[in-house]
Amino acid sequence: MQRITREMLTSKAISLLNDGTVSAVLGWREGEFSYDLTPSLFYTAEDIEQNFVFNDFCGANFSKYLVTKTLGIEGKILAFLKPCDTYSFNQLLTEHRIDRSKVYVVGISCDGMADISKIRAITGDGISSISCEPDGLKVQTIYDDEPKTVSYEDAMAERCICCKSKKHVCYDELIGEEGEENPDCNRFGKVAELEAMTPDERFAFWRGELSRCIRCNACRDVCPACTCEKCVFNNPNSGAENKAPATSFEEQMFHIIRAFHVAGRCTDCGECSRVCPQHIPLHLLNRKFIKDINTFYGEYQAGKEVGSRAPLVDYTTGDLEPGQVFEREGM
Amino acid sequence: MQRIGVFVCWCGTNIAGTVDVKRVAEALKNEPGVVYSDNYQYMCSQAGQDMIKNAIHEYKLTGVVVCSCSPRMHETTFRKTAAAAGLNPYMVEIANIREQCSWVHKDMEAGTEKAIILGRAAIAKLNLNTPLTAGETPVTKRALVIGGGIAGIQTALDIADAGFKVDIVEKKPTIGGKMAQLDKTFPTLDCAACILTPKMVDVGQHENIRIFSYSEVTDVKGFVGNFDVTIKRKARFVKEDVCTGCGLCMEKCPMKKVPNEFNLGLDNRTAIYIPFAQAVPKVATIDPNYCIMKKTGKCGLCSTVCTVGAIDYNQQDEIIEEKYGAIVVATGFNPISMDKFDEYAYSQSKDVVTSLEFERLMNAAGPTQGTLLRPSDGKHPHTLVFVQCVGSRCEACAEKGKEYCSKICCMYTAKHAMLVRDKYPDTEVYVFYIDVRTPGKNFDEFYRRAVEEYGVHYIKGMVGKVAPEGDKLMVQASDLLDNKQLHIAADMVILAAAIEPDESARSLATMLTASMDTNDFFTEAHPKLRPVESPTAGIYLSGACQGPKDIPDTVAQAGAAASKVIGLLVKDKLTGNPCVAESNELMCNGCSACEKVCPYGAITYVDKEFRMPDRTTRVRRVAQVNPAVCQGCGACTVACPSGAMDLKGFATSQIMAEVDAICK
Amino acid sequence: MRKSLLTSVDSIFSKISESMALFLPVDDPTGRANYTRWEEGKKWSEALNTVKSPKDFFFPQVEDLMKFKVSGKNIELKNTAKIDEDFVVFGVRPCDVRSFDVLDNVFLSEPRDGYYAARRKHGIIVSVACSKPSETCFCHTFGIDPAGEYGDVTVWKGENELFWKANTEKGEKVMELISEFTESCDDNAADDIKAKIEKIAEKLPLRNLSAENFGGDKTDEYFDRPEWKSLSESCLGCGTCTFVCPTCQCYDIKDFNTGKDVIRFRCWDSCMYSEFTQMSAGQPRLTQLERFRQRFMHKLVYYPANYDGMFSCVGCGRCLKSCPIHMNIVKVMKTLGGKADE
Amino acid sequence: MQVNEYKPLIVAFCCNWCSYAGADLAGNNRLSYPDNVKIIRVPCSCRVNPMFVLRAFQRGADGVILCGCHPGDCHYTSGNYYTRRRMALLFSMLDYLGIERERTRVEWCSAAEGAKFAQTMNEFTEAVAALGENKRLEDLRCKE
Repeated sequence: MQRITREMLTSKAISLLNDGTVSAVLGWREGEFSYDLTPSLFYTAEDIEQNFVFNDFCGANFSKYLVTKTLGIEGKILAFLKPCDTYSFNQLLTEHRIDRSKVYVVGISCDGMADISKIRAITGDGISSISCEPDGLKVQTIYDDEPKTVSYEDAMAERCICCKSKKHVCYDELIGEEGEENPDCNRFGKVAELEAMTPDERFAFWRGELSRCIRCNACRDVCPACTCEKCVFNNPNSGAENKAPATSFEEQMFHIIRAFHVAGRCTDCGECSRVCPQHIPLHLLNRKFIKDINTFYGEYQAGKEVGSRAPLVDYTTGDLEPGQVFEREGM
Repeated sequence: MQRIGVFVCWCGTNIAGTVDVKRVAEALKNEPGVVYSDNYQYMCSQAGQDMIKNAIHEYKLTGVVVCSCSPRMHETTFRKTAAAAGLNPYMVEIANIREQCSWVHKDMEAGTEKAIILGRAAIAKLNLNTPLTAGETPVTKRALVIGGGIAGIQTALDIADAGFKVDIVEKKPTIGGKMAQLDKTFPTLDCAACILTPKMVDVGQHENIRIFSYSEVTDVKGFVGNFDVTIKRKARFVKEDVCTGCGLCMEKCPMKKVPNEFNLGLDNRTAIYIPFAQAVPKVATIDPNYCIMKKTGKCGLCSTVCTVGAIDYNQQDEIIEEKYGAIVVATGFNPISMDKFDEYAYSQSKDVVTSLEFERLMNAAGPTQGTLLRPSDGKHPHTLVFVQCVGSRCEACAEKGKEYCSKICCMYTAKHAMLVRDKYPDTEVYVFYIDVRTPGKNFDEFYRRAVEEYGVHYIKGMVGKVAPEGDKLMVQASDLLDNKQLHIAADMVILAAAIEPDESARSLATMLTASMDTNDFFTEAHPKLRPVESPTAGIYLSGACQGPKDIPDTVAQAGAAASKVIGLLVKDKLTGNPCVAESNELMCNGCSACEKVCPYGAITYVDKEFRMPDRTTRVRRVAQVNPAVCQGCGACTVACPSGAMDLKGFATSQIMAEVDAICK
Repeated sequence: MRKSLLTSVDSIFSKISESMALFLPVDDPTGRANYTRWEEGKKWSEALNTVKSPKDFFFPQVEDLMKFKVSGKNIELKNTAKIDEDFVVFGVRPCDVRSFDVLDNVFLSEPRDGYYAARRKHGIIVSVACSKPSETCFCHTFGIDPAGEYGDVTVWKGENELFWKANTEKGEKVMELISEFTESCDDNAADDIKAKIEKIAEKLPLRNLSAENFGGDKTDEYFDRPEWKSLSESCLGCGTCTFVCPTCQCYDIKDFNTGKDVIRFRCWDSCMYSEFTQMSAGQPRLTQLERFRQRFMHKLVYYPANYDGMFSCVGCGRCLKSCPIHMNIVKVMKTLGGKADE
Repeated sequence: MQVNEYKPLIVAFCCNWCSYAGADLAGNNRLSYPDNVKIIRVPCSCRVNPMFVLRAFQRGADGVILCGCHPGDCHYTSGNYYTRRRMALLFSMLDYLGIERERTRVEWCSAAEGAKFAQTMNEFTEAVAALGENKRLEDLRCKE
């Protein structure tokens, strides 16, 4: 359960709207069920009071919206950013994609968000309501008379379980307690597991995963690092364009190039995996690059500092040779 | 669709011996875009070139593929041929079927197959070629020389003599640099001042040269032919155009205990000072760190005695901005600090000196008026030990010294030893060395004279320790040739300190976007073929800022840099290499990735208004490539995530077409 | 009606696949079901439905149409599509079966799509009634009965038995093929199951969602509604909804140069993409709002206008589950349709 | 020893200033290497987009090798340093996806190293030949 309450956010949002600090608020709008919130702009106190929601299903990373939403608006947008969102926000500032003066960032502490598919796996389908109670999520389904309780631990999204940091790297104002970085988050555990497999096993693993790709582009379009004016995969002149994974090669290429393009820029927010309708663990590709960068070139966390030089636009004369990649890992 | 002509060269039997050229020409006839295909014994011959020209006219060719030797050999030739026939020279592609085919393969069948594939790749690329025209930019006919040592002086004089305006920026109050501090020069033993000061005067009087002494470059913008440079002229509290350099103020200045940097602190100067008698400009400078008036507001003696009223205690730094077509870096060197070499007791004994300090001690204008006296007690030294390679060639001790050879130490040490023995035959002189390196005209002869005529003791071996004991310096060393330990009670120890680039070089390099090596020496555009140019167009290198050098080499390089600058300034317009990067502004995100990888600083960003597809307008930050600065490496094209950046002549689509054609 | 033991289902699958390809929902390691070709060891998924809809069988995501072989300056044409074998798709839910009607209207009316028609001709659909609908289900909004008879064969799944009913000649053939595993039973044998399904369906949260305010004559009413702005504002334009949708039928035709020949293929396209139907003069719908509106107007207004009031949504709920920002047709209908009631 | 009949297709991207010249030198000195090595000239190894590498595999290459100036000798001063990072990460990723690591290589080869060029190509071709055809990164549409 979030220590931050809806009221803390709505009262902050309304007061900032009323005193003219901001002209719009980027928040979560109520859905049909308890878990299907939609990121949305709120312009009036009335709208906020009626429709603004904050609960354990506010996983969406708002940073990317600020690229476009700050353009067509007079004044500032209030954005509620979780610690992980602030990394993406910083990275976008580094790449000059957002005008900082157009955003009022309210950092909100985060206790980890819930993953509806994990809940569904426990309670079964037909979820009619979910309420966030101190002892867990009370899930009512149409098949049960009594609600089932799912602990926050069991419901927590994978990406939140190995959250790299509860500390905001950017904000104008903070609501809730500031957390700490978590260097022991073991977010590379699964990557290491894959690395330890034989190439054949790895190939089989990824073939199984990537073959499910329907090339819906959700991973790309939700990614806060993918803000290109024109993506190479949409550009007929790029040589990589296609609208469907016509062959296994294209499945591989799409995901390799996508990960490569965000290598050194990916903040590891995990949105790609969250939105994949086929639940392909795409973050494992991004994390491989992050892990390699950390091992080869020293620790680097995209988005930690505005203006930092990404590892792929940097070098040292003593960098390891591509041929040493495998020696070094003792592979 | 292109109309391509394919010309397969036999190169006598060089190609035709392993490649069935007729079959190649025949096979390539059917490739898309090809309207003509033929073969000939020597395409590069006049007859071969005429064949191309005629075909261009006859078949209205829009492009030419020559299957022949390496493009590194004859690409230019065939481009000229095409141009002569009215075709854009960049509509020519070469398939390398000699060096990379016929010469490395023996089997006729395999060679022919490969030649066809290479030809096909060239055709595939050419199908996507577009005519390229090199851009032109005007040239500001003025050069900037940064650093006023012998390198800067020589470069400035040579450029000025050719009729171009030159400004010298020198951070010290006078030009002259290290050479002005030297006593004699090897291997001729002529007096440094005697050959340098006339040049300094020439510079001071040259109508085409301006000297900004006591000044620093603070910002550089622009590119080859069009640099905008900001120069800070530090306040010297003396009006430069009024001061006559009479020196009266120095006589009267009550603050006389300022360490004299010109003599490396071996004696003192006044707070208002002219570094040395032949300084150019010969203008006094007030050292605000010591001036009593500047520090307490009470004194003003110099102002009182100055008959021309040149003193201005309220003078402020002045910022000037000037345009230049070329910039020469001549920032020189310094001996490294001896702090980390305590085994030689440099900090413990005044009688352990560096070679540059020794120069001053031997110099008639130095603190001892040229009489060699020990700094500690002013006594005449009898036993002198020279230690070579102090901090040079330190492979194992990179954190202490430098890995490279400082190049000049062997020769100046021979000079010092010789001079000492010549002036004071009662002295014993030992030189400890790793190797004696004497490549250079008359260098080895010079060194042999030191050993043979002057009886200098050259000992191969390193000094392990110097320990002051009473008024002696106990030198512990090994003689590697005799394989024994030596103990010498010396009166003076002279350390041949390694030299390193001036500390201002690093920040300057950043301003100039000129690259440096790990030792902070400026990198040349090519180590052999372009030794006086920086990879950044319009930036030239003169003297020790590029690497350790002696005076002859420095002067030679200074002249070479000048001639390169003259070669640039003499042009009214610069024609660039048309194979440069180009940003598609509609696709550019403005993320700065390209800017960060560009080694030439060719990419800048502008905020530009765009009409969006939905008919709104939006201001976006987009990259722009300066074609005059871009050298066409293509690093930016890969750094760009959206593919907005492409390289003309080596476009993404062209390379992919080649890949496709090869893998067909 | 015939019945079989639930335990014999693998034998039935085995029997069918002896004579033709059999596809059915199978769980992947992450617990998500997708249609997979049956082979020994593959287990029929318990999941309500597949991530990707079965429209893939008749209107594949990628389909080669023909090849051009270029030799010298000649071009040779080759038809690559080879659709001449029967296949069975087992486990299709009623909503998805209805989606084939939606696609038939488009692809089988003139000009008739030969590729689609051939696949429809050879495809045999075995529907399975929905004994465990999800909260995202709203098929009844479009008049679909989760316990009803759809496809060539309908199957009702009981505790220990499966009840089979052939609805077409093609279906009869399949039933014949597996007759050794089934036995005849009363035509009312599945009524209990049907009643149970109806009872649970009444509890569905979207049970009362109605499409009556939408239809072919409503263009003027909805096109310029201001709510489109807020509905579409957070749409990422990713196209996930269109790719999981069983009724979305837009495609693009492209050429792929393999170096040896050129393959002309078609692949799904999405009206959510900014490059959708791009022409030399640009694209007709310039903003995400327009693209977003197009998708829902098509499903609720334009399609019914063209095909006798039939909606091109079947209420399968896939988009509700997969939209990264949880915007969907239900929210659109409630936002727009609600107002029309007032 | 039985010579492998199978001839892998090798695409070599060579930078204009060092490796392409090194290949020319191999030619000048008549140092042979397999004819299945096909060279594509690029101004600098840093011009090679990972997409080119994948494209080559897609189109039927069995091995892809990048050759550039030795680190520190880049004609453009820093291009090959970027190549080094990009390709280290790309190759590591390909390996992570289970694609044989022996199919990709970066080799620095100067204009003076004709012998090294030929030797590298011989070795690389042999290594790729030992793996057999590229199956894991192939595009079936591009196969006959």
